[in-house]
Amino acid sequence: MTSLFSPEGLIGLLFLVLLGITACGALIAVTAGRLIRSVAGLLLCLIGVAGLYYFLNSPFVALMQLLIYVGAVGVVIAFAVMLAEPNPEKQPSRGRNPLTGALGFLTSGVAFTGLAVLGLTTTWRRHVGPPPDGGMAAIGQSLLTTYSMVFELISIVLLVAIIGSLVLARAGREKP
Amino acid sequence: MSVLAQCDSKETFVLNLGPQHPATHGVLRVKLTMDGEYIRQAEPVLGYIHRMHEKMGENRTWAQFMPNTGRLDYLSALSYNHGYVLAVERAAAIEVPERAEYIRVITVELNRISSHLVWFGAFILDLGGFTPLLYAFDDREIILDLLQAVTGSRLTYCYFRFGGVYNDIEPDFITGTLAFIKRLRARMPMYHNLVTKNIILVKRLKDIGFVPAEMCRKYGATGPVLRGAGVAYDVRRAEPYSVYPELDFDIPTHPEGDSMARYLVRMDEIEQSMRIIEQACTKLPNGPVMAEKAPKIIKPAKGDYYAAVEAARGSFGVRLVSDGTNTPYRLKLRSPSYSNLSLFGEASRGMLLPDALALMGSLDLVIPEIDR
Amino acid sequence: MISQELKNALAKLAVNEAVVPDFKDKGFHLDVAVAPDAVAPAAEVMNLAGFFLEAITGVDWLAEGQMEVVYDYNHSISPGRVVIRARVSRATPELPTISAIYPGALWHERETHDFFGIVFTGHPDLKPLLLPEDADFHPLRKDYTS
Amino acid sequence: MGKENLQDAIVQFAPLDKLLGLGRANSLWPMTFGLACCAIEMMATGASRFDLARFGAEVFRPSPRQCDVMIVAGTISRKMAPAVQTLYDQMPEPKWVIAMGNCAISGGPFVFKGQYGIIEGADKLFPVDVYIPGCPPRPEALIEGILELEEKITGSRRWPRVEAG
Amino acid sequence: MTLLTLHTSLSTYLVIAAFLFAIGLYGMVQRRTLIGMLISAELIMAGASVNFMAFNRFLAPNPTVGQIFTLFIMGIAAAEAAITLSIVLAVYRNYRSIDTEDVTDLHG
Amino acid sequence: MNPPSEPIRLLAFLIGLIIFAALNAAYLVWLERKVAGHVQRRIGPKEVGPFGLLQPLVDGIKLMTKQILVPDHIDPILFRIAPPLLLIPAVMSFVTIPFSETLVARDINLGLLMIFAFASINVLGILLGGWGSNNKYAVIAAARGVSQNVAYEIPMLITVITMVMITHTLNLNEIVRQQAGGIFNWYIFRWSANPLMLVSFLIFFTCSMAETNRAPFDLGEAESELVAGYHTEYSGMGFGLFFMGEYANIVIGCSLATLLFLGGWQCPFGLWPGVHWFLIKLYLLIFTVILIRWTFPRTTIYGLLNLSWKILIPFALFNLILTGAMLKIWPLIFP
Amino acid sequence: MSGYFAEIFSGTKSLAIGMGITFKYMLKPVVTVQYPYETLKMPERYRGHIELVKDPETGEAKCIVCGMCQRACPSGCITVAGDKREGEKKKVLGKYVLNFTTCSLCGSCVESCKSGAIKFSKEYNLASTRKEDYILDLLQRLKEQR
Repeated sequence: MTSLFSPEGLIGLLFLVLLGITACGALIAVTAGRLIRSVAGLLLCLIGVAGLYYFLNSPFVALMQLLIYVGAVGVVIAFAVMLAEPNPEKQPSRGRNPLTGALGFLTSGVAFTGLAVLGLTTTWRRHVGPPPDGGMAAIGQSLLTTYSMVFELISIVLLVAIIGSLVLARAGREKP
Repeated sequence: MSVLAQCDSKETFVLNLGPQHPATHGVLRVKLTMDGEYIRQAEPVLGYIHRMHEKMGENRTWAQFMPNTGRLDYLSALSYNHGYVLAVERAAAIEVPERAEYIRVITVELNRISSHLVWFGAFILDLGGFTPLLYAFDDREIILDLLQAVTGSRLTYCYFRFGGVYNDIEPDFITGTLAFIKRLRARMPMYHNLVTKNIILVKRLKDIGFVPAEMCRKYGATGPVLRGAGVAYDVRRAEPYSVYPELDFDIPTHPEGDSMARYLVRMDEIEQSMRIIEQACTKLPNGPVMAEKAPKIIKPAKGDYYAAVEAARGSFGVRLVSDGTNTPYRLKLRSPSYSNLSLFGEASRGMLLPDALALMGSLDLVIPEIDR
Repeated sequence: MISQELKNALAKLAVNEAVVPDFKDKGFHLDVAVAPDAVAPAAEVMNLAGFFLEAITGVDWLAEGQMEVVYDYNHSISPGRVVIRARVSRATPELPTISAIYPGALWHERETHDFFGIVFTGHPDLKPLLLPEDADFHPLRKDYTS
Repeated sequence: MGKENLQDAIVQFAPLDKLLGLGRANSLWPMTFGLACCAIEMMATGASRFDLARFGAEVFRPSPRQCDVMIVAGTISRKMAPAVQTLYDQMPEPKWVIAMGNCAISGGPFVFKGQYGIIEGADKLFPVDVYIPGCPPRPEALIEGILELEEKITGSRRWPRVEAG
Repeated sequence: MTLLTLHTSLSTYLVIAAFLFAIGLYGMVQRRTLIGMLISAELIMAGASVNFMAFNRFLAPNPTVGQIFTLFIMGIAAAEAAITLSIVLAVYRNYRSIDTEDVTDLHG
Repeated sequence: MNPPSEPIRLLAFLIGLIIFAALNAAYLVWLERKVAGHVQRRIGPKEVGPFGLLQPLVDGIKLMTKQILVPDHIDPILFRIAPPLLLIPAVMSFVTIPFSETLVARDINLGLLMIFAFASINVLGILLGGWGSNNKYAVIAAARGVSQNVAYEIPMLITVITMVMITHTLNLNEIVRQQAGGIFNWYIFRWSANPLMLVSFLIFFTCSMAETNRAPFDLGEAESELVAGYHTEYSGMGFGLFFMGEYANIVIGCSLATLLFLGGWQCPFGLWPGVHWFLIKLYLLIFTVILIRWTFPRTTIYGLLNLSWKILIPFALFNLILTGAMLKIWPLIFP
Repeated sequence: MSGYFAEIFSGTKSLAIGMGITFKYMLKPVVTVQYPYETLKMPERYRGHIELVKDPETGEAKCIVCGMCQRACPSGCITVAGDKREGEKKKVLGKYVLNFTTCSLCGSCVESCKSGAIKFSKEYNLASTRKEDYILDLLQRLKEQR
């Protein structure tokens, strides 16, 4: 039993806090009435996930998560909300279909239980040896060797995405 | 509908600039119908500082209206003093001694410089630069000291009288004025280096806010706005009054019609005013400063009278209707900013908000003069 | 100054002879009184001659039971002040607008409406300009008391 | 602007009042708010010659939410009065008002029998703490007004009094 | 295994990943606006990423493969967000709504 | 005695950093007001304490005891979390900044990346604050702030990548160590790495000013257009936190410029490195930032985006390519 | 292309020149007159509120209660009243109240005063927490001067 006040205990506590943040953020993200709040929830959740990555020995990915997800994707989504959020007063009045709600709850419940049970009961073939060092060098190496093709492809995807979104957003824009 | 959603190109939203807004220099309200940051329609809403000057004119004697003229346009109060006394002198056929005329010209031109300095500072303040304002105020304080020594007030002068001026100037005033002009001459390059040539300012003013000559004509805009569109109309030359015909000065014009042109016209006008003052100081004759024959109680003959002067913002006109009594029957003040602002709606259409504010700043508005 | 052609054109619209006052005494070069419905044609004439509109104002002649509307024109290249005036009865003060010719007249006419209650027919938007939006009084009428 | 939820200040201890007074008195942020002629003198007061900044009062905030003192500099017309009132209401407590110039004190030279356009004094709209007469007052008078207000807040005057002569 | 050493165990990560995935799924079904669905999709992807990272840390023989996949997911997410933003804009412009049910009307 | 354990050391540093950030914000405001005063040939705060040094204190007291007005029409949650969201990442970024070789809260290998990761979060503070205020001016300001931040992040990151290519590390302390030995080893003058190093520095500096919404790029709070910008509705300490966050960001921007280009804690003559050199350089840069604010008018939003897309990004990209080429070519010429 | 670089260059140069100017001015001495410690001298003609002039012979106010100032004042802020005293031909000043809050400092009163009985004071820094302080009883003030 680790003491709460030992360094290890503090780290454990921090982890619990992160878990809480992640879970709460996710819950807010799907249940909040106003879209902007669910964006805030999503961001909270993503920050939590970044923390989890840090615990998984990859600070690089954690920081990238902050930089890309929170800083870029989050801002883009928040921006989209600002551009097009329907009237907050209007939203709750629209009745949800109870059947959809039940169905959603059921599906997700089944998925969660299934996955959790699967994760907890499977005997994973443990990797022997030291955990990955999380350094950038290894990631860089593999990006430019083994996964260079994927790397190139993702840049093409991004390029296409940029061009596509430009085209989409530009259409119908007339100068006043 | 969310606020930004309304910015979408098919839908617009209304942005209220003012009545208390840092850019409107007082209490102007501009109802902007915006399309994103583009202006679809701009409608100035006036009257927030309507002070009933014309009504007061009908309630007071001719002389008692004098202090009001100083409060119409507090930045160049003396020009307004001048316009009013010119009109009444014309109506009552009062001759003004030459020395008084020269004193009027010197003080009015000093006041014009101080007005342009405030405009300069406030304009740059609109564009986000703070320091030039204080440099301009620094110079302006000296003018105010000079004028205060003569007139007793700093801002809302009530110095001119029918037939002359309130009191004579002292010799210090002339030396002080000449010293000030020397100083300002030396400072002008600094202003140009700090502000006029600044790339950010050039980018913000050049080719922004076109007010072509034809638009000025349609709306009756005068003064630097018109001269910034290339028309050399200046009441001082067009309908010479006072001793301006005896003084040598140019009418600066810039044909581009953009905000930069109006800016440059005013900067050049400061130089021209300095020239006028220098000449007037050397030509200043001796003699009385009040007409001896000026009647104590003014009762102009029945009829209409009009007098115009070139105020710092354009042509200021006073239309008097006298019924032969000691109070005006009707007193109409034609204020330049009123006409200059009326074109804002058309000129700003399709502009971006910051550009429209640069345009508004370059019109040089003084709201009490518009609302009267 | 004022060209002969302009004088002739205005003379056609005038109700009585145009006055050519001494500029030094009066401060304007030509004074033309026209009928209320000739205001717009007169403005058209002035517009073609390249004049700009300085101001529009009203005068309330209570004793005569009339309202006068005064249009001040000026020219920026060859200066010359022309005054065009029209009188309407106090009971039904109505005049056609000239804002289609001079958009600058929009505000001047609104202001005149504010102060005198003179209605400019055809004006797109005669709501109060200088007075509060809900103002229903006309303070520069001579019989106005607050 | 609708009604607003008011919350009390974070710190509120009676013995600290003096310190709070000192803090507030020396950090009077005025609103960028000019109505007429006096506004130019207000600007002149902030300018180099008079330098309102010496008293920590040069932080002219454009938003009423961040201001402590409203300097009513100029004539309040009837059309403007609701807007001025709103600005006053939007300021958070503690707030003060300085009526600068005769117009703001009583309508000034624009009061006459049968006037239809102005409010005869800012104190008709909200309580005024300091009155500065003049048409317009000199910048020194505005500084004096600020000092007067500081005296009102702290209860004592730190600066020498100047006898005009 | 105590509460404070949860971070050393693979199962924790798997459970939280499953949770994120499930809740994203729930949101997918529940939400009716494009942006709401995008948010749910991001949650699902976050779940997948956590899984990858966890396997990478505890199981993978090649210590970078999971991280690389996570990075790729980020790239995809960025592209997705950009595209969605522009679709939202376009849809909004045409239908004045971002509600998916309102967009079924194809007549424009 | 054992050295204090890592969490405790970190905690001590965190507290120190928060105090440092707060004091910095307070006294930078004082400095700003003083410099502004003297630039404008007036005195600035003077009456409160010697040289007006207590001015920030009384301002703080006032702001803290000011009633917090929460307008009706706002979003209460967003409205409240926005100011801390701006301030906390800024304080967190301080963690990796090496004030001297040893005076660093946490000397992590990814320091540079970490600062950018946190810096990208504070945009959210502006966005949510402006949005939460539900005020037209604030919303426009927030939208402007975000587009500005996004636009300037690109040239900034490209420049930083250039620097990383040259230095081969993301560790800030290591970058500074590479600049030992006098002024000509500072990266700003390291012509051999890239002849356009000065341009890189200017790009970086410009971008960091734009990222922190400093004049002439302070469009988010353009007084003459948008009243007080995204903090229009904030009163009392909410506004105070925004203010502090902003100044903390300025300090971080200038610190990074110092560390990357101006040799951090290295002495210009190659002797006695230490924290004082870092602070001197840092405050000189901050002074420049302040002077710039009080000299120039404000740009417009499209002027700003033009600057980024038409000038800074092309130059930064060219720089990147040039650096890459140099890295490959130099070893060939001087094996 | 060359224009592009030229613009960048000249722009940067203009910015540098601007900063040079502000930096130079920063090192110059300040021009502030520190008001409560230092004061500016008001010029001879400075217009504060008006003040009664003492007759050096009698020690009384010079005012002859002609009421000219009261009539000349545009905003009617002067109230003069005289007492008719036994044995004296002229009226004696009994009350001279200036409502400074509506004064416009135009100087009409001083100008209209034939007997030179009023002058401008040099009070330039009035400020008070009470509005009533500016209803000035000038006669009282004159007595207090004694």
